[in-house]
Amino acid sequence: MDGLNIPLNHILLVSSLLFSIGMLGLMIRRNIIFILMSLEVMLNAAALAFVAAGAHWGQPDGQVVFMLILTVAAAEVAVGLGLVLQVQKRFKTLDMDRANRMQG
Amino acid sequence: MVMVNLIVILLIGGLLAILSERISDTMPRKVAMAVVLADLLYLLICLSGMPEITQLQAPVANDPSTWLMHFKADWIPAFGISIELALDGISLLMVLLTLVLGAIAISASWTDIVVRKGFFEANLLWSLAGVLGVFMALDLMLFFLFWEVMLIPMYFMIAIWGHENRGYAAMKFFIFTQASGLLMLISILALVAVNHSGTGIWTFSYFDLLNTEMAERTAHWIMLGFFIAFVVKLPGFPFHTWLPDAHTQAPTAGSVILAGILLKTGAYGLIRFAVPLFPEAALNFSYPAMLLGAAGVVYGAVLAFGQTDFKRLIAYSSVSHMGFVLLGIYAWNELALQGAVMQMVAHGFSTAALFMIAGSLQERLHTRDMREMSGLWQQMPRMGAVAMFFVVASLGLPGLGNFVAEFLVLLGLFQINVWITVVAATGLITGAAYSLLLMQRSFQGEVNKKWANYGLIDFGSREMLTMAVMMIALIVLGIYPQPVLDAAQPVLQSLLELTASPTVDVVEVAQ
Amino acid sequence: MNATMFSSLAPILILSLTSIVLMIQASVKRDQSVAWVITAVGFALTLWGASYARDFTQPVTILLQVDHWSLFFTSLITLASLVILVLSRDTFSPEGERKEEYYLLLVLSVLGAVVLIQSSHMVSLLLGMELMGVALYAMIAFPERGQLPLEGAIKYLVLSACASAMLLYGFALIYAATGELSYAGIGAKAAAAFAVNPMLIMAGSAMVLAGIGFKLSLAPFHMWTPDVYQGAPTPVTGFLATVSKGAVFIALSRFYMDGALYQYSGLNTALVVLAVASMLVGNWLALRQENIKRLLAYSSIAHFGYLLVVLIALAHLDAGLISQSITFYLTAYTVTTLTAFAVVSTVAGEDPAKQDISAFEGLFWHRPLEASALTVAMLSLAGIPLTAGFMAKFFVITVGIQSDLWGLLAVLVVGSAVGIYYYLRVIFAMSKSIEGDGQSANHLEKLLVLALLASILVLGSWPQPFIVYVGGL
Amino acid sequence: MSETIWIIPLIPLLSSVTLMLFGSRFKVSQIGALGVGSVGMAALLTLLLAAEFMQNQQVIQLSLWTWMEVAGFAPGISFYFDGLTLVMMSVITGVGFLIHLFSTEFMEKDPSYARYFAYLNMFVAAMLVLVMADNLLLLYLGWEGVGVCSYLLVGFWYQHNANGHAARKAFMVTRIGDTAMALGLLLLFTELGTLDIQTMVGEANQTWQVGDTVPLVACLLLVCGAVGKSAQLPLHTWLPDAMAGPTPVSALIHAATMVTAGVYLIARTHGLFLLAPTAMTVVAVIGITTSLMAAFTALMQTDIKRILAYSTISQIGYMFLALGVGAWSAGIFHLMTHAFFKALLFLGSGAIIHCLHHEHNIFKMGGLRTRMPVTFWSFMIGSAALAALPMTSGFFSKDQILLQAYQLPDIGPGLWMAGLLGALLTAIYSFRLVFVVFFGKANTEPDKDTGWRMAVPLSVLCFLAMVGGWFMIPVTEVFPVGDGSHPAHWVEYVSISVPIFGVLIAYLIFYSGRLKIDGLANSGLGKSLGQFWLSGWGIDWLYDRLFVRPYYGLANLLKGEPVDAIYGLIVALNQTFNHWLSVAQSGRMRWYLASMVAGLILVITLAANLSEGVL
Repeated sequence: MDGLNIPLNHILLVSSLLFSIGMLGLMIRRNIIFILMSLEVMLNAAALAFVAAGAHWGQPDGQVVFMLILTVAAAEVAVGLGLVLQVQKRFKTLDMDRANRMQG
Repeated sequence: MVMVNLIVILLIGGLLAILSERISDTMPRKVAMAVVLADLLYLLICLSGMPEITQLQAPVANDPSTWLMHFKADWIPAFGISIELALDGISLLMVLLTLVLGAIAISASWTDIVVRKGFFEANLLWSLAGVLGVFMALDLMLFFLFWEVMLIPMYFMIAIWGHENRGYAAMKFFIFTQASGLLMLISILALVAVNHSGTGIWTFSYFDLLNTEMAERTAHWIMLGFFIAFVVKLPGFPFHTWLPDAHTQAPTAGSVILAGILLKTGAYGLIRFAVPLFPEAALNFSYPAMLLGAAGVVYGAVLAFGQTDFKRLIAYSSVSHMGFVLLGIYAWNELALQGAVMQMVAHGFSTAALFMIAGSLQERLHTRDMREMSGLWQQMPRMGAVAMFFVVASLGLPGLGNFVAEFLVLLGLFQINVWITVVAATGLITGAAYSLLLMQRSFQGEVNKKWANYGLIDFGSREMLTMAVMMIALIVLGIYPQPVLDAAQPVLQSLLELTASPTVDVVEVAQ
Repeated sequence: MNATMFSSLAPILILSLTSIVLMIQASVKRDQSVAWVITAVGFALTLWGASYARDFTQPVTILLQVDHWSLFFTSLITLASLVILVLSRDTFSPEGERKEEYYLLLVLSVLGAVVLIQSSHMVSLLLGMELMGVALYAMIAFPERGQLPLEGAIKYLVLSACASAMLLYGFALIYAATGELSYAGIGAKAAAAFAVNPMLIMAGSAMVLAGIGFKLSLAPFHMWTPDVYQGAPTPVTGFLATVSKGAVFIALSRFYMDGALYQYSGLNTALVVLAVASMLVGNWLALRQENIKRLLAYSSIAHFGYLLVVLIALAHLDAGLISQSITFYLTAYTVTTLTAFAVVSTVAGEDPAKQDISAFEGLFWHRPLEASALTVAMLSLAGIPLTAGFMAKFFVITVGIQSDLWGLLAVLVVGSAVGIYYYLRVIFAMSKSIEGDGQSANHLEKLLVLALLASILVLGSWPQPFIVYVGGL
Repeated sequence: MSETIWIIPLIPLLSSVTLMLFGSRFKVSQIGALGVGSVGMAALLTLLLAAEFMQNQQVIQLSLWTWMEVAGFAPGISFYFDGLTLVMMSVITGVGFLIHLFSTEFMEKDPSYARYFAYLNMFVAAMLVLVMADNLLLLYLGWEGVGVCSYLLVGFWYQHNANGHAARKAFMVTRIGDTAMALGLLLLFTELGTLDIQTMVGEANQTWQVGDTVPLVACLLLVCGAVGKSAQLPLHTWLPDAMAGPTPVSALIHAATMVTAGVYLIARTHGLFLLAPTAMTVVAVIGITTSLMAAFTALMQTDIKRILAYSTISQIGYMFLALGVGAWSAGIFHLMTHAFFKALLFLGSGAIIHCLHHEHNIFKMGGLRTRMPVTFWSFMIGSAALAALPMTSGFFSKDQILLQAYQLPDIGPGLWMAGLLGALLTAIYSFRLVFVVFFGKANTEPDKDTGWRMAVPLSVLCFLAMVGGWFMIPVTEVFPVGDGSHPAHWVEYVSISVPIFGVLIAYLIFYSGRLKIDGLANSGLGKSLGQFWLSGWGIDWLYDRLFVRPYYGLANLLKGEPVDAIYGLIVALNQTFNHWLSVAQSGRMRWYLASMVAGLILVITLAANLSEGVL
């Protein structure tokens, strides 16, 4: 609308970059905390895309979904951190590569 | 209703057999025997009450009202699936064979099975019920259901009471038959779908599907699905490899049912479904099918010759013999078809008997390895004599049922293709080779000292009675096969008329 | 919103109410048996609610679509949850663990599943899926001891969150392309959006597919499945396998149908590849698996591969037969899988050592009921006639044939043939003649197993009433 | 009588079945009485039948029931009786009866006495069916039936592996011929629509011209069967081994009756052969070649029974020669006289073996002339007949054959000369046998002489072997009559004198020792030739390498079921996939993530592949 008029594609590009960074982080990080952080990045990439799309279409829906995503991310991370505590307690490590009791 | 009752009696009999084990240890086998004999008796009584039985009327293949019996009830009307059973001459022959061999199998299990007798007899009865269903079902879905379900009790019989390598054998048997069954399922559904798209009606009834119009290519592929399923069961080369393992590992009664009856369902399926449903496609395919048959005859015979395991040898002989059935069916003329039907019946008896002998030997010697036998005639002359009888039967001695069968197949086949006939005829030579080798290695030859003090017991009266039934059956089939031929004739006649088509070229006999 | 809408939301409302009651109960006086009863009553009422809502089928706001189909599945997953509830009572960790929260989580998860089933909008889908998922993480990690549940939970959490991110991003792209968030809206605008920028909508749909594919454990998004199945307490695994997957599949089919995505050949190709990969990978992985829970995990991968065939056929057939097939398949699958997990749960409990196939040896002779049930369940999974699984496969093949999907059918045959092997292995192990202890489950569980067994057989041998019923949905 | 001829085969059959079922409960004397009595009864009935036939010359056709009826193929269980049948039946029941009687003493000590007579009776029944059959299928039944009985009797003493081997060899080799014959049956039915011999021949004459291919093929296939059963080249190898059976069995089956079934078959279907002159030539050539080959071989054998076996092969070769040159009745005549003298010789050798502790080697015998007079005279008469010395039965029959062979255009004289050579050899080896066994010094002491049950059959057969040549066999109605011309007298004289010359040679070498052949025999060529003849011209060796071993090798090679390897491959493939995928299930979350990402990329790539666009 008024002010900055950034094309949708550019924002989508940024958000996809963010998404990729998050994915990459997931794949290369071994520490569970960093993994959770990468997840946040990915979710936020989606959120960004929503906001941008909402702006593009001139609808509030994008921002509504953004709020929802924040909630979801919070819920995921809340449960996630709870589990992290338990992981530290029971596995004595936060390295997810060592948490591989089950395979085959 | 009679046909439903026949099956239900066996199903309930199975439950009774399980329950009766609580009364006494020997009760299940008696119950099972009583149930099968009652079933047989019931069928005979019902038949004797029918005027047609004396003069089997010619059934029109696609008109169920002309059949001996017909029963139809809704099952899954949403898809036009019904419980449709019907009986004509060929089904009747197969049903009778099933019940008689069923009784024989129970006799074979009399002392062979020592653990969980109730469950064993139940499985036996249930597999008989399944086979009866296969022989009588004329709704394709119902047929498929029986086709698959009869394997489960059979699987248990092999897996629980089988010999040393039972797990492998049972698994192989099941996977071969199920995988091919899936192909048949797809074929059935495809056929129904084609019919549906043509007529707008969902129906699985054989009678409705008989004249389904379809493109040649479609028919060809659908037919192949049926063909493979039936040939696996037959078993035809090169789908036979489950059979030696299953036969060898199964308990005696299991082998009897497998070889005597279960294999016949494959042949029955070919005659009843694979060819009539797709006359042109099937007969265009007759040349490869006959080649497979001939290959089976030769290959089975050569492999039988190389075996050292008594039961394995017989198993391969079945491959060889069923090759004749395949040849007979795909020669598709009355002579050859009659031969195939005859072979189904005769092979049922001769092989069942040989398996019983093998089982008796295993029970006594605890081995099936012929290298450890030799000279058993000395101690068990009755068994030896009986074995000799069935060995010469299986090598096709004129005067016994198998000869009539093989000769008719060859005779019919000769009119279709001379060279395949020649190849198949070598089966008579190689058949003699392995049959006699079997005799030589087990009952003849130098007396093996190992068994001298083993206290081997010759056949007793129960066993002799069982054997006598089969011997008499084979002799009667051999010198007066006409009742069997008469029973099958009208059916085959109508099938031939049904499939008679100008586009099918009959290969002229080479001058 | 009007009054009838509340009526049509009856199941959701009842479930929400149940969760509140449970929370209050837990804060007033902790008693897990009371919580159990409350949950059971809640589920029973939900069932009633689902039938009650049948008279009020309508779209409820833009978010939810209450129709007979979704209500049927609401009932189905509620029933399944009841089964899980029964199994959960005694089986896992009887010593000291307080399970009030577990029941609460269960109710919440079911609530999420119901929302998911009824969703007709991306937001409700997201809400339902996350509600169901987050509760599930906690349920998986519920046992206080042991590393396996925790490992399963953390893996599921991370991977699931990743999948959610994919899903969301996909939605964002679709939204960017169409400006719509409801399925119907997407369906209406997709064609135009496709014409403008096909890449955007296709990439978005593909990402949604990937996200949902994860939840359905379609290959190559399947790798979490065995670990989570094995790690989770057995009733939770059962829940995951039936309720969670079933609900997600319904959501997928709704999205796919209402969004009219079946008309894009690229997406169809992607689905075909996923289906083929799932059918093959699932069956191959299960081939020599020793742990029965992992085996069932792999089997479920294959089964959703089979089911995908039906969805693919959407491009060729009208929706009637398709939705009928999906309904039948999922019902049969749910009943069968529940039976299997019920038996595993009562026989093996939570002891990893007892979950090996070899631990089931001789089961036929000392626990005939459970062994028979597991046998029938295995046969049903293998698709042997007279079982529900056969009729399910019957539907799939019929649909496949009518849409000329011969390649997929060929893979289905290969997969099923491989499948027979490992299903039979279980049966064979059970039939071995080994004497074992004659310990038995409690009567409730026995009754449950019996009922499940009966329903597999009834669905398989007399499916006509059910087919007619499903046809009328 | 004409309505009840079916009783004749039925009697021995019933007796056989009775012995099989209840033999173990009977006393030895009862078994003997039943076994011999049944055949005796059959012989008696045959005699009555013969008497009737001699009066009215009535051909009997009798159908009991239709065996099977399928699509126009309706062979019956039906019998046909004419002069040829009568000759065969007389030989079977008559000689059979004598041999049965002989057996009662010969087999007395055997524990399986009942089994022996059961088999032997069964054989007689099957053989009777063979010769009485009205159609080729029933004939085939008898044909195979006698084959099985032969198998059972050759391997009668099953405890020795060698016997079992011989029995199987006998069955297998003949089975090869039988299968060819079965194919012949298939061809004949397909072409002519019937297997009833009389109708068929009639049809054949309507359908075909002389020299057509189809009758030629059909005849050659029938010849294959005949060659197998009658132990002619190239399927003769079983017969010498078949001597493993009890000697009376050799006499009955492998000399007098079964082995001549081939001759009977060709004679019975001569109507077909007349349409295929080439086939007849083949028969003649096979006959004469076999005859010479076997005669040379017999010259070198040391086993008394093997000598006789090769001699049998050789004599049947003469019969084939007769058939091949169209001397049908001469062939059958020789069949009959041969049955007499060869049964006599075999029984005689049986007596020797019986009294000499189962000694078979002729060079370990010697000097038996005085010790076993009955046997000696049997042998003298038998050998004389075999060598076709004038006035013996063999003389008349063989003379007829040679003279008719001479008259054949083109190859006739050649056949005649070869036949003469055979006759010379026959005389030499048969008298070699006599001189070695009965003259010279005794090497083994007999522990007994023959009892009456052995002596009576020997004597009766002696009589028949002497006078059999004067019998007129009633086959003039059966076969086409020759032109009655005779060759030049010198031919006849030469034919007569050659055997005498042969006996002389045998006398010089093996009795007086005037003619020394050691030098010749020990020379390199002589040795290898001798070895070659001894081994039966190396045919066994050749077959072993050509057929038997390759078949065993093939069976061995395939034993492991190569087809299963295909399925094994499928299984292995599945296992490999399973292995790879299982390894992928490493339990590492990051790896799982990687898979998901890969999947994502895959799905996006596929979905974004827009080449196909909207469906």
